[in-house]
Amino acid sequence: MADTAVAPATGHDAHDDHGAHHSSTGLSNNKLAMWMFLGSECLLFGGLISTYMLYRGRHSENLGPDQVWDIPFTSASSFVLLMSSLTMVLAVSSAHRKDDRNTKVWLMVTALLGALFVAGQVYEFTTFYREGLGFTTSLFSSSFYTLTGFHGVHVTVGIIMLTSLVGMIGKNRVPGDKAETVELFGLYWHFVDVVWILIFTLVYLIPA
Amino acid sequence: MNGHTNHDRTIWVGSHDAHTLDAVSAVNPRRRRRIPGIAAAVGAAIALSACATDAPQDTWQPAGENAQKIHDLQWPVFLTAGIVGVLVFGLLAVTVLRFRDKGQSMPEQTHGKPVIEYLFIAIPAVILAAIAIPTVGVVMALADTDDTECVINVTGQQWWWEYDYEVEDDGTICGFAPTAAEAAPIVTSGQLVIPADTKVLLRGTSRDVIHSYWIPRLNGKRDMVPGRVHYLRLSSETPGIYAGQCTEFCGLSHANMRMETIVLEPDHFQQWLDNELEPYTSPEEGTLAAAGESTFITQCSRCHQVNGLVDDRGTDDPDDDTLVVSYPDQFVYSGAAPNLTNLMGRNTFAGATFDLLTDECRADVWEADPEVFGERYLAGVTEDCLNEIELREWLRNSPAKKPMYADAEMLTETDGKTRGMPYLALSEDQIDELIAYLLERK
Amino acid sequence: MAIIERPTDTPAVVSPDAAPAVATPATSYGVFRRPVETTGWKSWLFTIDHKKLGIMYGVVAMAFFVIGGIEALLIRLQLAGPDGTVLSADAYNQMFTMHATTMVFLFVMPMAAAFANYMVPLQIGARDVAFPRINAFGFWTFLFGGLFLNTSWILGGAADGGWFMYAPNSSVAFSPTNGVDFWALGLQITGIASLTGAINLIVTVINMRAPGMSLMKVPIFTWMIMVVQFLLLFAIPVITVALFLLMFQRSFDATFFSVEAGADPLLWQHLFWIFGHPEVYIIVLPAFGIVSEVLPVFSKKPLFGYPLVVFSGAAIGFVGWGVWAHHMFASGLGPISVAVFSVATMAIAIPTGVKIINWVMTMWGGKLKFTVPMLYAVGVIVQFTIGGLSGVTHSVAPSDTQQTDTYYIVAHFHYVIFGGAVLGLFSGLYYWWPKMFGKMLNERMGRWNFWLTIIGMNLTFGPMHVLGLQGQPRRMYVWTENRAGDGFFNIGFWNLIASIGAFVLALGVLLFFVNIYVSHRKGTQKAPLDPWDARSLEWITTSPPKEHNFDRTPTVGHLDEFFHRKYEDRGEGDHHDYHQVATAEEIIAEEEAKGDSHIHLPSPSYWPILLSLALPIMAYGVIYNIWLIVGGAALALLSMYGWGMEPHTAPDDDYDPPAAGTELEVAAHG
Amino acid sequence: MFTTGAKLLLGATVASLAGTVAYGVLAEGTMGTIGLVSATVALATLAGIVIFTRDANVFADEPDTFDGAAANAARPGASMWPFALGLAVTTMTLGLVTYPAIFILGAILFVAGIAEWILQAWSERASADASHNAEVRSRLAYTAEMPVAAAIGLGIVIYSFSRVMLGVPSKTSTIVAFSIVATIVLIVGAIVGANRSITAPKITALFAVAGVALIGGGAVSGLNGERHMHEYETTAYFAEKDECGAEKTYADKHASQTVAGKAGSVEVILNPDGRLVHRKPGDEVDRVGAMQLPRSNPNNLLFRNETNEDRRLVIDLAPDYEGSPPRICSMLVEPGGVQWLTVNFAVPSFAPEITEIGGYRFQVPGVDSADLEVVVP
Repeated sequence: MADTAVAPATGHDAHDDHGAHHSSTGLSNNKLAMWMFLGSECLLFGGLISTYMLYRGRHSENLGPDQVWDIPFTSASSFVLLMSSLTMVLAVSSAHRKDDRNTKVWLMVTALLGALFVAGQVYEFTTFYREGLGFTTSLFSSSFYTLTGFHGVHVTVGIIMLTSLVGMIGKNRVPGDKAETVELFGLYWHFVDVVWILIFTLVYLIPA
Repeated sequence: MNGHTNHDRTIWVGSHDAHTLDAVSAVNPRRRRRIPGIAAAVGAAIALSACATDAPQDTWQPAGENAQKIHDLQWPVFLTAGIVGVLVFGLLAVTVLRFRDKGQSMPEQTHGKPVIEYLFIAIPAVILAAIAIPTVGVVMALADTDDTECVINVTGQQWWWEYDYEVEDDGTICGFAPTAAEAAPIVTSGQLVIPADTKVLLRGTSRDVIHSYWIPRLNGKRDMVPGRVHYLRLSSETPGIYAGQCTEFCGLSHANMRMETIVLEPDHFQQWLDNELEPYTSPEEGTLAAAGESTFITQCSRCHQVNGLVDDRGTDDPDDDTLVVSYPDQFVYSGAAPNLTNLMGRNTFAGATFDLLTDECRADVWEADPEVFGERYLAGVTEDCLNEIELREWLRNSPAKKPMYADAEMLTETDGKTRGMPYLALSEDQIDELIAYLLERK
Repeated sequence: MAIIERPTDTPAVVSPDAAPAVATPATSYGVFRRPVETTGWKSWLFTIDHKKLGIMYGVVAMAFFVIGGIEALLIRLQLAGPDGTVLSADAYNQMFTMHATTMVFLFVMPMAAAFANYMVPLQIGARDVAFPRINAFGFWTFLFGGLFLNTSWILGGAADGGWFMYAPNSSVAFSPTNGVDFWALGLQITGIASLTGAINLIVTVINMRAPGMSLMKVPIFTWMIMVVQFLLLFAIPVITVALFLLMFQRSFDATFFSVEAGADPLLWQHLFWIFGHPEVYIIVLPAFGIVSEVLPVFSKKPLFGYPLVVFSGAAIGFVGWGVWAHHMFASGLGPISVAVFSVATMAIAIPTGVKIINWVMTMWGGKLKFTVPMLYAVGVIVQFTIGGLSGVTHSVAPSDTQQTDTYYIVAHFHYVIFGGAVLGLFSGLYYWWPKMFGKMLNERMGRWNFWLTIIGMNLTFGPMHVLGLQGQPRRMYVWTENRAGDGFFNIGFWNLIASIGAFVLALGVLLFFVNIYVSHRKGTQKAPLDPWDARSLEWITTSPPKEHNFDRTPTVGHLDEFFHRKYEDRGEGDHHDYHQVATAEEIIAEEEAKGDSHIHLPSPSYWPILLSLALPIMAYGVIYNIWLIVGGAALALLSMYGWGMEPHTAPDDDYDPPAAGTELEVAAHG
Repeated sequence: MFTTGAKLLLGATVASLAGTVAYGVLAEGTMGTIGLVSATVALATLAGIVIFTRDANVFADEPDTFDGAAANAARPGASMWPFALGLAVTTMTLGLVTYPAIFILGAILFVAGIAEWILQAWSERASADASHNAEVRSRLAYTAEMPVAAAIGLGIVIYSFSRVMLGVPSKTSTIVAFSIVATIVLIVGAIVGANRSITAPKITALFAVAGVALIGGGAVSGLNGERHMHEYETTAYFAEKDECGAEKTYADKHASQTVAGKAGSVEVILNPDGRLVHRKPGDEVDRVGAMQLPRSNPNNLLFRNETNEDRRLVIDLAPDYEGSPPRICSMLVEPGGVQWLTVNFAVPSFAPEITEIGGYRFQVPGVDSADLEVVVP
């Protein structure tokens, strides 16, 4: 999504200045596109969650969800991910204040918290695997790993984007509006967090 | 077309006039009429064809209760659709004829009249509501299974159907008590035999992929999905053969997965039932058929079950016979092969794809009047009527006759199990023996 | 080129003789230079110009149309007589699977994308789409995805499970070749293309409209394209999930569709049709848009009930989400679901009917000129109405259990897709050809083209209604005389007619290509600026448009802006008297004169095509070797970062020669 | 006067020498030593030649300089890549005689070194302006360096930390460790954010220390191995041990009781009077007689417990039949609960081995009246 928009068609010399975007709606193209993308992502996770909900009870003689969950641990890691949303907000507000230093700091903290979350997921998966729940063990396990795995990949991609953004801000190579770019990454990050809350509630908390 | 082309002038004159295409607008008006004309022709063709031929799977010739319900619902819909079509095309034709460019002045630049627009929303809405109400009623009526009189299990697999008749709690099968033998489940394939005037409930599933059971003249189709049990009501008053075909794409030989439903008068059905339950009799010693029995045991019985067949080879003690039980799931991926106990009581084989009857004998049975149909069907396949050519070809090399994944080496993903019947490398003598043996299976 | 210095005193319609100035670069970046070519193959490979991309979409889609057509002809040859031997069962199954996949994903959708790409920015008065590089990425991804899909033919056989690819028939045990893997991954790739395209066009339409163009003044084609993009936006992720499950099932031993593990095969059907039904509207709505553009132009009247047509398009889009299970009436859903979906399906006929009636009413009272695009548009009304009415007959669920999976359905959707979408696209081709290429397509040839197509399609698909009602199921590699019925007009007769019709149709389509050749021979004249007396914004520029589309961004006051600039109503009260006050040339010359002098356009880029290239590499990796995935992923990462850090408009010194204000726009085609 | 080529060869020589010594001391084997010594000698010779010829460069003080000479080109900047490349070659050689992992490490270094070197060389030829050249280089280099750096950093954090957590002795302490690390990250972030006197070098140092600590922790945990994790026994395991009794087993802990998508399934119901009944789709009533199920087919059944106690469903299948378990049992199902069960009957019920065990029968341990015959034709 890191494309920079064409200046919308108001076509006067004033708009050659890339900062001054002007569009029919007042929203920047990038932001609108990010919203659209997230809308599409909703259906992606919708499909995955539906698959999981259909198959969560299908493990006739094998491990079921309620046997392997470690709710306290997952709660802790969910909390960490939520905290990262907070630090992301701090990063965005620093970016709006044109405070590059703190933007970088908070982006880095967000990325680290995200990395901790993913590390927690790796830990959790390893535990489940050792306890006998492989990817192909049952329909429940396949759909569980697919759903949470997709989410994990989203977080991982987000972290790589965040760290790269830190690097790009450091080297002053962010094309276009810096604050807006940080904000866009923030949108994505919040979305991934919200999806996790949904997954945590549906998959872990609501008893099967 | 040639008659019209002379009206086409040079495409356009290359001036820079904004209206350069006036030249092409002079078109023969007769051409306009073609569009509705073609539409009308197509409509007429459909109407015509519905009663023009006697296709065995014609959906417009219901012969069963549910098919009739569907038919009673669908023809008014077709009619309505036809009338709407004619009206729309009529309006279009009038428009095209009346308003083509005859040099009139620029029309008013109107964006429409709300009244007309709402009217044109209301009209289809009313028509569709009129269709929707009976539709819902029929959907519910078709799903009603309260008054079932007979349950038969149907199992689809690549590329044939298996039927098994359950023994009810009261010891009857399909409401009929066997005369002589004790009731036991009956397993057949290809041709489903049901009693006339009986509300039969098929309970279907599948062993591999999704198949669909469809006897157009008796009812609509129903997918038979592995892991699920779906049901379908069949019933008819008229004895006869009703043809059908698997309609959910099920792989390589989808086109060769057919089935028939045989409707028999209750008496005839009783006869059929008793015959199916008759104990197995071995062919007479020393006949070709007896040799065929041994060949069958060595070559076929691993997959194909013949109920009551015992293997007495290699033992002198007559009481030490072993019941021959087939284990198709070790050789065939779907886990089943047709039960051949009464093969010659049916008149098709290999997924009802090929006829066991010669063309003449086939016509005798298939085109029989309802009154005589039962007798002719129950006569089974006699030696004179046997379609030996195709049966022989089949035994010689079945995958060549009907495409199947029969080469175990290709099928690493199925643990070497074939899908469909493999090539068995039978000798011509063995084939002779088998045919003699199979001829007695009825 | 990124920066266009347009000398304001010279009208650009008149191409200047002056060759572009050649300057020696002060500095050269060598391999690091951004691509700047405006001619030659590089200008196409690295272009981000929506018009070039649109043309490429069209050309590639046409190529796939031919491939899909050949597949169709082979199918019809096989079925011309009983027990056909042209194709083996296996080949036939691959053929119909790939025919459908090719036509839907590689022809109709990209062909609509071609028009959307080319016309939407022009229709809303924009200089390009919102994200030109993403646009380029979308095209290349589609192309590579399509090629990837078709390489399965030479790599062990194509997919053989039908375009709906029902589980569990798509599992490795039932489809042991790699065909289904190619299919799943290929669709995944083209899905990415569609998704990026959708986001791009939505943002473009919402955000980049010319001043004064409120949403209710947006040309109807653009409107329909926007509805389609929303459908894509929400439908693609659903099929993505399904395809991922399928891929995990086939490549990584997951059990999503293994019944032994307790799976429910209906999961696939639901996921597929939740995507698949909106897909139907994705296919047909662009054509509706085209027809709604063409009819007013040749009726010399505005579109009847424009707001209603817009809303009914949107309504079709919305309701289209609630009817997916009508593809599953025989699948064993409960009677309640069946009844609900049956009624919902009927409801969708209402907005569809609204469109048809509005089209007829647009023509009513007009001044109709039957040019080739108009013929095609009227053809759409007729053929689509037939398809729509046959659709109503099987929205009645009980009736559908007799018709589904028979040739009746084949007939129905070919009337809808060929009669609706494809005829509509041809209408668009004839209508916009002079705009896109500056040459008119030959009208006489076009008429032959049209009539052969119409006759061919009715001969081909008309008899299929009969075949279906007589009980011939779909997807059978042979039919047999045993089940053909008696009499002359039996199944055999209609099959033969359909096969003959297919070749007539093929001939008709062939004529289109001949027409292109004939119309572009040397010596054919340039098309006039406004050959059709058109009404919308895309005609207020040269043909073909300049790279920057408009010299000055037009200001819009009316729905049919161009018409209102050309004509003035001098009547009073109810009396109307339209006078032409300006010609297209005058209007364009005026825009020219007041044009912007310094226009920044985004620069071409290597990254989109590189990123697209990474996708099929990864896909081959999934099938053959994990290291290819790693390599592809590395290329993808590299391209994404290169892309992310590249300014969308290159600094002036990136050019060779640098833009020094001496360059003039030279038409790319002609 | 060390030119680029000389640097490469010298680096390789030194590394090769070190490798030879190390190998000679640590490992025994004449062939390896001979090979490494030869390599060292060869590299040293080449290095000597290159130093002598000064990389074939032409210098300004020589009389026959002309405009096009390489010497007139801008002087290349300092470069670490030749050395890295030398190191890589040696590592690869070392890897060949020792461990493949070392070879792969060397190969990666080699590829990266070559790529970076080429990139640098290209960019230095772009113009005479060094800062401009750096900009040019960064255009391509960053695209590769940034994701690689981000991915490596991320990988280290994720891998090391998950190892640490797996190594922690108990589940509770895992949660504590996790929370502590997260809190530290937050607090440090807050301090750094608030205190502007903390400069970039300090932050870098902080990261370095944290990184080393994490890698160290990960390495230690990795070497110590994971804590023991108890593998859950499944009901299949119990069926094998013939333990499908009425009492609760480990596998029954928290067994799930709901199943989505029930339509189209055959149900086996333990009704309140303790009898097993069955119901198939299309049936309106519960049936008590024998239930017929197709053979060789994965039958998906739902077991529904309508009694007031936890119950499980058990069925004996063909003994010793290849590919099918001798007995299948469900988990303990709570009152009102449902359990999914897939049963595949490989042999018909008339087969001798089945008639011997009295046919197929669904039973419920602890409820004698529950007995449902299954007929498999």
